[in-house]
Amino acid sequence: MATISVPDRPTRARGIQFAPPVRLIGIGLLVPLLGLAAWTVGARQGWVPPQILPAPQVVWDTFLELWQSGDLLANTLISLQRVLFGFAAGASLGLLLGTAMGLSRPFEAYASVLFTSLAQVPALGWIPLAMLLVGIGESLKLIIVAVGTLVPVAWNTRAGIRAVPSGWFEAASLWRYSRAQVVWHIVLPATVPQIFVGLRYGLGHAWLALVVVELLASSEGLGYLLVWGRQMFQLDVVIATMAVIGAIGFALDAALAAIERRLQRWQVASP
Amino acid sequence: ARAEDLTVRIGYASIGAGNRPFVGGTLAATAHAAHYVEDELKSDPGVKIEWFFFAGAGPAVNEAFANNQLDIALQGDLPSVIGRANGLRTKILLASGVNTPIYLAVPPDSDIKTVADLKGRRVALYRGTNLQLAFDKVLASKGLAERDLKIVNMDAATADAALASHDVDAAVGANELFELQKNGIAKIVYSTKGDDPAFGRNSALIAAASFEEAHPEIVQKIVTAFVRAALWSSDEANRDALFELWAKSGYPADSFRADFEGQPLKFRNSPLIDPFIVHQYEVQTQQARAYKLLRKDVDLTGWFEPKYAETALRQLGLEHRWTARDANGHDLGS
Amino acid sequence: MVATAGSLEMRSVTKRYSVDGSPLVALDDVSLAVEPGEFLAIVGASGCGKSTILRLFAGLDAKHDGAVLHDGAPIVGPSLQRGLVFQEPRLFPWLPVERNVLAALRNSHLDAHARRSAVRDHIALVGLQGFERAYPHQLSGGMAQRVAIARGLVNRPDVLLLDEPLGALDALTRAHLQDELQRIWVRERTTMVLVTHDVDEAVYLADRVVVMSPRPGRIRDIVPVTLPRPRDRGDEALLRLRAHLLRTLAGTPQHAGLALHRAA
Amino acid sequence: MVATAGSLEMRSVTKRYSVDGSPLVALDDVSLAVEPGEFLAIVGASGCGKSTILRLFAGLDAKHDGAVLHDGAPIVGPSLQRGLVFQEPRLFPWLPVERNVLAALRNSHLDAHARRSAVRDHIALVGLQGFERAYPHQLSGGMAQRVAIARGLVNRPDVLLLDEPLGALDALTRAHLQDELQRIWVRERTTMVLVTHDVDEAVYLADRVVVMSPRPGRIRDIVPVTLPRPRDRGDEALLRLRAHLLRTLAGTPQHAGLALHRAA
Amino acid sequence: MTATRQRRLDWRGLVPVVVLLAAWEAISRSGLTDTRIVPPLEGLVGLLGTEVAEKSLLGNLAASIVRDLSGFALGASLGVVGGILLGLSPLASALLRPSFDVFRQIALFAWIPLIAMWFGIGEASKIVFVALAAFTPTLINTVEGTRSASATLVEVGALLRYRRSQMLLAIYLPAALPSILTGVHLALIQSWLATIGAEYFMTAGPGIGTLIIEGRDRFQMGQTVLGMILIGAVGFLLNRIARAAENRLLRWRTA
Ligand SMILES: Nc1ncnc2c1ncn2[C@@H]1O[C@H](COP(=O)(O)OP(=O)(O)OP(=O)(O)O)[C@@H](O)[C@H]1O
Ligand SMILES: Nc1ncnc2c1ncn2[C@@H]1O[C@H](COP(=O)(O)OP(=O)(O)OP(=O)(O)O)[C@@H](O)[C@H]1O
Ligand SMILES: [Mg+2]
Ligand SMILES: [Mg+2]
Repeated sequence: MATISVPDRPTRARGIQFAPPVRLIGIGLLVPLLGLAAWTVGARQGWVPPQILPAPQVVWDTFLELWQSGDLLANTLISLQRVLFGFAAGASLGLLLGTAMGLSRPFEAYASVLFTSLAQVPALGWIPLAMLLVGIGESLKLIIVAVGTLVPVAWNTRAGIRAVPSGWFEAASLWRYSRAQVVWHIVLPATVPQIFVGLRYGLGHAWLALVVVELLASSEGLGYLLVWGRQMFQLDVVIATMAVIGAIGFALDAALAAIERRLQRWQVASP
Repeated sequence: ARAEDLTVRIGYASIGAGNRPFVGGTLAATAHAAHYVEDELKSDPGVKIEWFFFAGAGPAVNEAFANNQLDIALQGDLPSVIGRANGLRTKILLASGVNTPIYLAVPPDSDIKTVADLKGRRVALYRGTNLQLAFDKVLASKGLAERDLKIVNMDAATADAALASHDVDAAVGANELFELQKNGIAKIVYSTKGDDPAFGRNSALIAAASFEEAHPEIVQKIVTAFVRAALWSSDEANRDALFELWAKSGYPADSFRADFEGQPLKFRNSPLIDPFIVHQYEVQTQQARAYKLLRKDVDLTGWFEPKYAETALRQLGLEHRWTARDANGHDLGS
Repeated sequence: MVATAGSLEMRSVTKRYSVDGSPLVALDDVSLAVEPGEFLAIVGASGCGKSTILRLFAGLDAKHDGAVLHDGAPIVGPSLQRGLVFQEPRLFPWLPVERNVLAALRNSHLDAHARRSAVRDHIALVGLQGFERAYPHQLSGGMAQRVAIARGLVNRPDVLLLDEPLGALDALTRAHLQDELQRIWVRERTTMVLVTHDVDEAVYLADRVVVMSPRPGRIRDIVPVTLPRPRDRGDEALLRLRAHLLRTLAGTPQHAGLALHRAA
Repeated sequence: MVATAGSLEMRSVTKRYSVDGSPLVALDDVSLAVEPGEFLAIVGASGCGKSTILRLFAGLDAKHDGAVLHDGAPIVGPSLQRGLVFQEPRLFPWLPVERNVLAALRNSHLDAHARRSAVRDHIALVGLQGFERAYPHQLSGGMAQRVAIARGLVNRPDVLLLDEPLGALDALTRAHLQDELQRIWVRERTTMVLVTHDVDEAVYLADRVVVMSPRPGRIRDIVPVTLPRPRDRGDEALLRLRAHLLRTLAGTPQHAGLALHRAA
Repeated sequence: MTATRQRRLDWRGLVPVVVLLAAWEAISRSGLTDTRIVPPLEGLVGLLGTEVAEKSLLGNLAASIVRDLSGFALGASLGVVGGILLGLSPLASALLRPSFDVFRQIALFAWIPLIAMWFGIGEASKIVFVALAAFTPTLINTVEGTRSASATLVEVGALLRYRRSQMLLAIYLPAALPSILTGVHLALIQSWLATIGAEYFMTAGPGIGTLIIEGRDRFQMGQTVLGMILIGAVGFLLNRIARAAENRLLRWRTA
């Protein structure tokens, strides 16, 4: 599945660009504001039927209502808890597996065929099987989230280790580093950027997998709230929930990015 | 009439086993499986009929109406009310599937014997469908409410699997549960059959108002076709043939046989929009509001449009084939 | 031959690489002995096998024909007694300068205090005081190479192998570090093997200069430099030696033009 | 002053960069006139602003004080009449050698046939026949630089600006290309401005050698080389000029050691 | 080793696979479990035969793949065009990028209700959903690639008096190509996931997703496993094709 990795870090814009460089702070707000205005006017003028697109005011009221009733918070906490546990489990396993495959050629020779084959089945594909095996309880959610996390983390860890320049290993062997010293002082720091790429992917996948299982089989959580809104034909609930899902995804990603920046101070200033 | 090219899109808020495009249990299912509508429209070669079946049941039908992708659909009472509450412009043309019972199934070794035993247990229920309101009423009659149970929201197929894997302690559903009972995966411990008639659920044929206004003559033909299907489906002589026809849905004829056990065919295959049905929809609306499934009051005035059904009955000379009932379910006499 | 501390020897060494499946002879039957405490320079065209010789002495590559010995014993792997400064800096980008130097001492016998002062001294040696906390990406190429030299020296090995360590430096720093190398060598009597492109540098520093020719890598000539130290860069004898070496190099197939140009 | 084809001029040009927020004066009040058809060399320590001068002449950088003129007209942007060979090859990695050279002709007035033969000739000129289909990553640094030179020459501009084009080459190829440059210059009377680190190269090729000093970038001296061509690399007068230039360079603050070393 | 080139198959890789299959077979024959939950392996082969022969498995597979590729083509091409726009125009980037960055954090499947609502019950919804899945990674990587087109090469273009269109075609696009292809590759993976997802959550139609749902509903693990294997196999194949295309288009990068 996620057999390639993309460093999804912002890079500085360089080079000659077509338009003269503009530095308009806050211009990014223009589009959402215009969109919101169009949405408001459109809803008020009845350009789109409310069951297709409820007015922003309605969505906001629904959001407040869900918040005040505690439904939103309760469901959010449940989802967060699931995603964090599942992610923790999947990421640890993925790191372990990726490290083992990266460091040991024989292990990789044994494991890679099975791993690559299983990695081809998206998290979603595992749901029916997992349902048959463990039912629809909490363990299902954990397993699916963990599976979604595991693959990109393992893959990137392995690739990261493989990409460590052999020159550093040579330097280490000159200074008679032990195997443990090589792993701890060279492999680990050299692989941190790639591991983080994997972790950020993993977290994205975890969040996605969670929404999927909750859509399919749950009576709580944000995914369930979406389904409920859909069944009750209340798109305002759906949109309010999507906003929460987006905000949490944003926050989780930003948190990992912040940790990454801290761990990689040595890299930030590089051109 | 000028033969204009028109495709009439008819939806059905259910789907067969394994997503087969066949269903059972209502006169609309008969109309589909035995091509009543297509036959009725033979004289209009420009008109095509397209059927859609929705695993997502009533909620999915609402989405399709909102998208202008359906002209006519069979849909349960609660989703129709939800659709109307959210501004869908529809007309109810004909009853199809009235007094449909709901069942409660539990694993064979379960200690649940009655509805009252459900307190605190995990129960599979597809929310937003007409099962939900019917079940809520049953619960209320035993002094319970949804929050006293742990309701797990899932569609029928998922619920069957969950029951089999003991992921839920009970499942609320329709006749497909008989199949599980036969396979020894579940046993049915409760049915609304024989209980308060108000507990049953109802569904109806509804049309997009815009379609009804634009093509009254086509609507008339379609309704007439459905009435013909109702006639055949209500004939006790056809009992076995009817269940066999419905078995195209992948649910065995025996399930339908058990489902209809002890009830005359015409009791559930009546197309009449009588005071009982209208009242049932009113009750559903009030209860849905009370259970907070609706966020504002819904006005049902003008929603029912019985004139097509009446015309059809008159044309076919069937004014007295089915017995109309008053709001309380008593026969109005003929 | 009696082994003495810091002697190196190669006996009939042939080293082959395979490039895209076809074999490439990097060293062809090379024999070379380095006396303990000797300063040996190696010059030769690009690709003639200079780095390969250093790698074999360092113990980084065990697959070869012939014998490679350190104090008479076969070299089977790296040792802290043989330091190597690579052709490229190979710094760890995640460590600041001082910790990059410290990384070479991880398995040394010095205590923490001695390590710290060794690191400090060697950073000063290469003129990088004030840059202890800088990360590699904040250094110029020349500065990075100086860190690498400090890292190679800090262990104070018996044998120091230097692969064009001064190539990236500007002339001033280069002259300064040449003198420093010579000072260290005089003081510690370390055996040094220096690979360089710069004939001036070779004759200024070395006891003997090995001239190699490429494809296959062979030793073409070994030129002793018997001038006393400290040497004067302008010394007539040195200039004559330089001219001689350039002529020898020019004789190698790849460098027919070099002598003409340089000697002009 | 009457404008003649191929003249360049800088009048009181000051160029500032900002480095990490603080200003850096790359060129400080520099005035310099290049006659049409002249061969001008610029030497100076690293960072003294040599590349900056070429970039301003090329029209790559319009933000500066003072005037930069080509044939008397202000330079506002690049022109096909002024070619520049960058300090690094800057090849397009996705194009094979011949198409890299052809890329320079995209907006030329030649027809397809003339383009093909121009490309072929210039690849031969830099000695890369047989490598037409090779991708840049398959070339050594020196070969890549030769492709860049071919690309700079193929347009046959009135003015050719060369930023250390021969730095990465081995001595033989270097001498060959110096002679080729000279041949082209003699034949086409192109105005050439050559930046180099190599004083030998400067005196061998140029009509005048500009010596610059860094921080801030200024012209320290302009040394005319009046020797007739073809010149002999071993000529006594050339060697005297070389020694003079090295002394001048040595006087610049950054190069106190260079002269010592080089002149030795 | 980045596993780019298929080398001689290492037999060691087959060991765990064989062990797993053997364990499966042993469990299914031990009689300890219901054969509906752990069906014997030969049953799977038989099932494959019946599904192909009687239930148009191939038709379903084809329907899924067509759906996947249509959505992918739509999403990826929009992503590339949008990415170039955002990458080259600071104004467009300032205007649109923040909104995009917020929107892309909404987990893909959370869009299903809205998309179903807006695009209805037909194929359109599914294709829009698949396109959305393909759009995001393509756009991000295209922007990245266009932005990081080396300034030094852009200067060469300026020097050679390239017009805007020449700059775009001869410099920005090829420079961004590795990045774009990475994005397209990711998009291919994501679209396949989304295709299966669309078949799960939107109105039934032909498609391979239906097979595993049916297996679950009917409690036929064999069918579910068969479906998973097919999904995995198609994913694997798409991946291989993408990688081969990448290697071909980027020959200039590797020796
Ligand atoms: N790991 C390797 N695999 C294949 N060939 C190699 C390898 N290392 C070196 N070679 C080849 O062996 C020959 C000698 O290489 P070596 O690095 O020793 O040359 P060198 O004299 O150090 O050159 P330079 O002055 O350019 O550093 C060259 O032809 C080189 O291409
Ligand atoms: N884009 C830039 N931004 C900031 N500073 C720059 C930039 N380009 C050059 N400089 C600075 O301007 C000064 C002159 O640079 P320039 O490249 O002209 O030097 P040079 O003489 O060509 O040096 P070298 O011989 O190393 O190529 C240097 O100090 C350099 O750091
Ligand atoms: Mg070397
Ligand atoms: Mg420069």
